[in-house]
Amino acid sequence: MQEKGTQVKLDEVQCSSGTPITVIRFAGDITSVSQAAVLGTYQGLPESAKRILLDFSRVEYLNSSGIALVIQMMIAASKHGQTIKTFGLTPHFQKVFTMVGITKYTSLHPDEQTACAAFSE
Amino acid sequence: MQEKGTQVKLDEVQCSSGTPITVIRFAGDITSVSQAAVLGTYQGLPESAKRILLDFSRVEYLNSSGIALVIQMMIAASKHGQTIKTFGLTPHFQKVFTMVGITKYTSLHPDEQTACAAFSE
Amino acid sequence: MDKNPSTIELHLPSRLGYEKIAMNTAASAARLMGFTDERIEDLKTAIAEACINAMEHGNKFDESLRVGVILSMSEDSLEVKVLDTGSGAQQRTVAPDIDRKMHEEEQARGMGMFLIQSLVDEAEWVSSPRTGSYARMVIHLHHTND
Amino acid sequence: MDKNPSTIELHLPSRLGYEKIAMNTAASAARLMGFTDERIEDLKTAIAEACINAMEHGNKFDESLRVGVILSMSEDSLEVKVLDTGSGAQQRTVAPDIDRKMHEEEQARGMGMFLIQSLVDEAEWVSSPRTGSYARMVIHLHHTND
Ligand SMILES: Nc1ncnc2c1ncn2[C@@H]1O[C@H](COP(=O)(O)OP(=O)(O)O)[C@@H](O)[C@H]1O
Ligand SMILES: Nc1ncnc2c1ncn2[C@@H]1O[C@H](COP(=O)(O)OP(=O)(O)O)[C@@H](O)[C@H]1O
Repeated sequence: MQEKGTQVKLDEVQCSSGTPITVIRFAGDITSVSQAAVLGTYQGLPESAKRILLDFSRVEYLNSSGIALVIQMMIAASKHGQTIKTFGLTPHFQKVFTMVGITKYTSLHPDEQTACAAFSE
Repeated sequence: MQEKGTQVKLDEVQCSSGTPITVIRFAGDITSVSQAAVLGTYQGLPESAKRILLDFSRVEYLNSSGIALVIQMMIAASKHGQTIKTFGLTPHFQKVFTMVGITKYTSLHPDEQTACAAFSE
Repeated sequence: MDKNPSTIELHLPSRLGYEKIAMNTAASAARLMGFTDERIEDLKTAIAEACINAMEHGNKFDESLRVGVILSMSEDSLEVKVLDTGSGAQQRTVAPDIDRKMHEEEQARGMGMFLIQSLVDEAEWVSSPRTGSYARMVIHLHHTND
Repeated sequence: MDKNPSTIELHLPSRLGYEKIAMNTAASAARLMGFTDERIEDLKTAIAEACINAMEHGNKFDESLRVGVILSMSEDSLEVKVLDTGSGAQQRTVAPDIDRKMHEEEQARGMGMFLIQSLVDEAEWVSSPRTGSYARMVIHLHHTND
């Protein structure tokens, strides 16, 4: 009853570049109970998914345990030669991600289009 | 520090009918400390203002003491042969106004246009 | 203090405006439980009215006296008790008579208890001058009528 | 209980998710005081982290143990103490090292105290096993830098 949980939706989009991009769309809360939603979803992606976009635009609550799961996903992705970009974080959580230093390993974009376009740079 | 207070703005609009309508636009809180904002504003209107529109669309918090002030304004207006219509109440406060019975003496409208048009019916 | 794991306690000074804190605390408990926005609005108004009554009639606006708000969450209902240090509400809830109000035969104010009663599924007022009086309100997650 | 008229007390069970109630209670106190939305977001995250630490490290997730949240509002600052029944945080706040995290030389988690420290104007951890330990956070209404 008390944990709202994380909703996840997978999408594939094609940007100007033409290379398919896997979008993981999160909604709800990302907390310590989001292991399956964050890491499980990542592990379910095919090896061929090299470009991953994290959509935080419908996330209502994010805490340091949730951010730790995002870091764990980034560790795994870096081992598999995958690139992760993110969009949809509120200004507050953009600040928090920057404080923690995550921006050294992923880029934060205001919206899906900008994030998508950044893959072809 | 703790009371946000009521902001009031006066407007005059002309609807299809052509007769000028005085609009009292409230913003912020309407509570027991809103005496001047509600009754004071009403008392400052010229006698010629026969059609009064209350705009609640930017009200954030309204309680029973605030509603009592609106009733007092309606009592005064009825003595002066003025008509009051309202718009911009949330569905919750439309329900509350209806429960209290205010809808017998004023009509609640979804937006300014509908409220305005209702004067010429 | 109640040791039930699903009980939340809030204590506020008797100062007008602070009822908003109780409204928002209760709203987030109700949201955690899965209540709809509509029910949460109902609860917020009921709690605001109960807190204002506790501050005004119960604690006579003595800011050093506290208003207690006890939220008890069960599987399918949320109970809220609003406590003050006074002797409690004596009169029964009366529905406002808008005609009498418009003709100035009754005060414009005096709608708080009626709104509480109308907006929640259960409401009662308990007077116990020894331990403090309270208004008790309950909303059910799966209520049949509305 | 503190009798200061501008003190608000909240007591929650040590259950994950309930920190949201503390976040919203504190947010409405901060809003009453006139803090900006940005500062309120900072405070909410800091309080969430402090509550989660109190539940996990202080109260070992024993749901019958409570987390206390004491909000003290003064003219120009809001102080929040988050209390638990444990012996307090012993270690100093360390900034996360993202390179070490990415190379799995340090845990992915372990950012709570750092975030608290970074997001509020003053932060300290007081260990007093007798009366309960607490994290103390302060935000100022008119802070000069940031
Ligand atoms: N907590 C309380 N303690 C003592 N008396 C109360 C309390 N709540 C309500 N009452 C009594 O009930 C009456 C009706 O309350 P209410 O319907 O809220 O209207 P109002 O507060 O505007 O008078 C009050 O005037 C008061 O006499
Ligand atoms: N309220 C507390 N009581 C006891 N120990 C604490 C408390 N808060 C923090 N700590 C200690 O400080 C450490 C760092 O906390 P934090 O930075 O929030 O990261 P994490 O909780 O993820 O370990 C914790 O692992 C714990 O040992």
